[in-house]
Amino acid sequence: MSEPVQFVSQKVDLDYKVVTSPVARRFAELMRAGRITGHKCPVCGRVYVPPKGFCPLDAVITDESNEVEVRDAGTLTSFTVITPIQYQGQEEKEEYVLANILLDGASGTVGQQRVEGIPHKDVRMGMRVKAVWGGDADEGSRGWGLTGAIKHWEPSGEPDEPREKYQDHVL
Amino acid sequence: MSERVAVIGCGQTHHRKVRDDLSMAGLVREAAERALGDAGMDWTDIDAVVIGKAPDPFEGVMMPEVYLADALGCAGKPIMRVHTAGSVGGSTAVVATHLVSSGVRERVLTIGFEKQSEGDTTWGLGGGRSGSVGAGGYFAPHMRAYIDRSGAPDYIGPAVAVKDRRNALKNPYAHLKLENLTIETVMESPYVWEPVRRLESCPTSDGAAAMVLTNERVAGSRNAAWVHGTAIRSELGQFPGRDPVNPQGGRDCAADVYAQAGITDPFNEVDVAEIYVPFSWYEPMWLENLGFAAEGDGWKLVEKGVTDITGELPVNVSGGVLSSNPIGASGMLRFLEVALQVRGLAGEHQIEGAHTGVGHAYGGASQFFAMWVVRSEKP
Amino acid sequence: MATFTLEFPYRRSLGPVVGGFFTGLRDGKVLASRTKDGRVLCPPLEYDPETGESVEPELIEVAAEGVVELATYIDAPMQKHPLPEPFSWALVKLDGADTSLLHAARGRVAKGDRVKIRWREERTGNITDIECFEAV
Amino acid sequence: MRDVAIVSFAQSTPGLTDVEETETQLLFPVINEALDGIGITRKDIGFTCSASCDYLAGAPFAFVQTLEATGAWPPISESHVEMDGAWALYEAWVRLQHGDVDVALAFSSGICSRADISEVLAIELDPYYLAPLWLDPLSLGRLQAEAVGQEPPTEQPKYTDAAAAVILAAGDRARELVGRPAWISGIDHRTDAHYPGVRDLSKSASARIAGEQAGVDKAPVDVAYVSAQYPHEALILMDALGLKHVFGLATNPLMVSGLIQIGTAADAVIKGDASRSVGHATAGPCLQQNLVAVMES
Repeated sequence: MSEPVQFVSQKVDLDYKVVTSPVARRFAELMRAGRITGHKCPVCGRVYVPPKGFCPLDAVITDESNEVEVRDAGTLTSFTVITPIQYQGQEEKEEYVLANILLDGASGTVGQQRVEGIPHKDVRMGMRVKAVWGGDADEGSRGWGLTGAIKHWEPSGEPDEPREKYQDHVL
Repeated sequence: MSERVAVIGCGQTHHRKVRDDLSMAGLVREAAERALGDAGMDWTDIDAVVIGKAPDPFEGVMMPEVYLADALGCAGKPIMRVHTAGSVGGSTAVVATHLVSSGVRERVLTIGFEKQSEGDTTWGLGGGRSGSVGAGGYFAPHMRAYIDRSGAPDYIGPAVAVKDRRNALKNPYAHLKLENLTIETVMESPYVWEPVRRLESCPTSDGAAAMVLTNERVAGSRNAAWVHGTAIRSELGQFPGRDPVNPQGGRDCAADVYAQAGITDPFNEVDVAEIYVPFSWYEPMWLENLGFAAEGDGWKLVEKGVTDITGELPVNVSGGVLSSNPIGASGMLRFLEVALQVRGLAGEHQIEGAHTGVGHAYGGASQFFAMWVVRSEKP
Repeated sequence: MATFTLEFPYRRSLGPVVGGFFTGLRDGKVLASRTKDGRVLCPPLEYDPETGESVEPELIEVAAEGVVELATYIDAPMQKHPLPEPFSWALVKLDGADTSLLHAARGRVAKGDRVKIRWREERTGNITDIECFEAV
Repeated sequence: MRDVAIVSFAQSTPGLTDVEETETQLLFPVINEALDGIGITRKDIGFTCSASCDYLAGAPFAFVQTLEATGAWPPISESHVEMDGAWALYEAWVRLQHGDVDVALAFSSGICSRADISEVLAIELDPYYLAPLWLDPLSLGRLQAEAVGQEPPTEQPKYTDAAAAVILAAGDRARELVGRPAWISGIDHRTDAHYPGVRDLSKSASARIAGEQAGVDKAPVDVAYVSAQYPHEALILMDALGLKHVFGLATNPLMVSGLIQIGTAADAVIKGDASRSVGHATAGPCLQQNLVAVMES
């Protein structure tokens, strides 16, 4: 007799259609055209980037008529340097910076953005960054982030913003 | 509340990286049978089960309460499944409390579990895609903002990591047993999600927690922890200007549960607190959020040793989430540990004379909160 | 239409009862658990499904053949089903057991038929060590 | 026990499939309609309970997204079940019995059209003995039909996309909100053992107990909506609940079906088409888990 069986392996593989909502699809199309857009809530005036198709604070549905364009530059409000954890399917191997960025013209940040072109130890809150375009435009956006049209962000060289500018925009 | 609610049974597994000796049913049953044993009951005494766990892809079983129904003695009985992300263990206990307080059920078994070793949690959190940064990667910018805002010295996070691991050495159920940890060794451990170091992060654990809740009639003269208040809050995960460092939902949740328990000065009226701290910096952050310290002052309590096991406000004397993290159970363990404390049954990590305990859990983007206050006497 | 495959190889620890059963299957025998009141459960559960009470610690052996309690014929199997050609799902009460084991059965079987386990040649300790049931 | 009633119900267009919107977008107008119908706003809700399933979405935390449909700011008292929305309704009912709030919202969403449901449902089965066999819902449905001596179904149910919302209110608050509240005179849920080989598939013991506890048989029932996706399931449920006629599911939007059946039954009372109605939800293979609600005028 050999050893008792202690474990089994079970492969769970399920296929899902990737469906992009009309709001996200239009956002991605405009991104491919080099334009970052959001929806401005008709009640509170907050600009959501990417657009959600509604303002969750006022419970108001928004659409193309509420569309506004924002700049492809902004202020880094907080960040982390990630040491990627390896798992099946993880393609990230090297350390990288992920930041939350308050775009000029948006009311809130876009989260988990890659920042490059600067040593990791020099990345700081309040730093001004600009988009580096030309990534693979990814239609499979899961509803957050900026799709792949922007490769990453890099320092713009403008002076840092003071704490008052970013501290209310941690995310 | 129409019915007073008593915790008369507490049980937990020995939490480990891999409970390779148990099936999923075996894991939940180990905790449940210990809770039943503590309550002096057996499976047939239970009226209803409320079970909670985090996302199903962690174990690859969809709605596992379906498969676990009879493993939890539920044939012919009700079982419900709660899922509120990291706060789920707390939210699950709150649902169980309401089942008893409402008079709908008399003897409720509540369970939280996770068998993280079956799958990969970072993979699961990323929906199976590349690029998942796990919970630590998501929360790291919030911790950085706290450090920036409060001006806390860099050794505060490591000090929490050392304290909780030292406490875990007194808890036979705790997963991590790190002897001789010092602030220096923590600070020398590598960053995973800078500013968070590996030794400032929770482990991934297999484990389960279970409690038996009942009403005053059934509790009789048993050694019970009496529930003096429960509260839950949810807030939108992301909107312009939302503050994840000191979230409104956490403040509201605390205010609500303190009001129910008649607590006006939490720092002085609470004897022991179990707070959901998966990454070290969340101890000072939540001390402020839950009203134990003024905004910006949480780290000073850590620095002065106030939250040590011998301090004025012992926090996570069980070792906390930093020492054992079966996610779906982690929140319930916070609730359970304070129940043990006010029952005087915490063993080597017992706080002498603990009378009022606060249990806390949070989840999602620091947007789901669950709390309870338990005391050694009835409300 | 873009698709995404959510895929992961889960590694499941089994514990003494499920593990004992799978060890038996690997070794070509069928084990069952016994409730405190003597019911024989196959496949073995760790608990009495009626009450939740733990089963007796020792597993006992039952036969690798038994009677079909319930079956249904599948004329167009899914790709992931155990057999590629039309087959039956059958609940089989193995001789010596009081409950039924659900698995695929070769061809068309019906309630009352006697069937036996067809063992997979390469067995690893898994429910799929039973390739299927087939008529005795 | 407090008197608690369903005072409003709304659902997305029945039979939707291949929706392009997110679950949140699907929910948004449905919750609006449920609120608008009785002239209240999100701020009037004292407790919210949602229901959804990560394995339908293929990503974790479906409920984190759908929370946005509630406008949870300032923060709200909210919970979530990874079950059919009927259990969210049950949790809301318990909270109203607990007594600290008077109005509660239960909602649910599910998009089935992005997944192969025959495979998704296979992984809710026992992970050691059943899931590796990829037992699909049609196979299980056929087995149960054989158990009751009925013709086995040849096609799986049409799994669709839906969102639904129900508003509950207690006592006088319910009377203020609607002319004919659908008072929940009884609600209960029960489960059977999981593995099909340990129970009698020709019956639903758990539905029978839930029906008895909910008091289905205490008075005549005008109309009953059950979560039967096959004719034989309707027969088993009629037997378990002691009903002579039931309406089953035309299509099955998972996670939402049960809430829709209960909401529809409640609506019959609210609109004056019935004075006593029954709604039913189920979960698990072969009607393993069942919830029964009785509504009265």
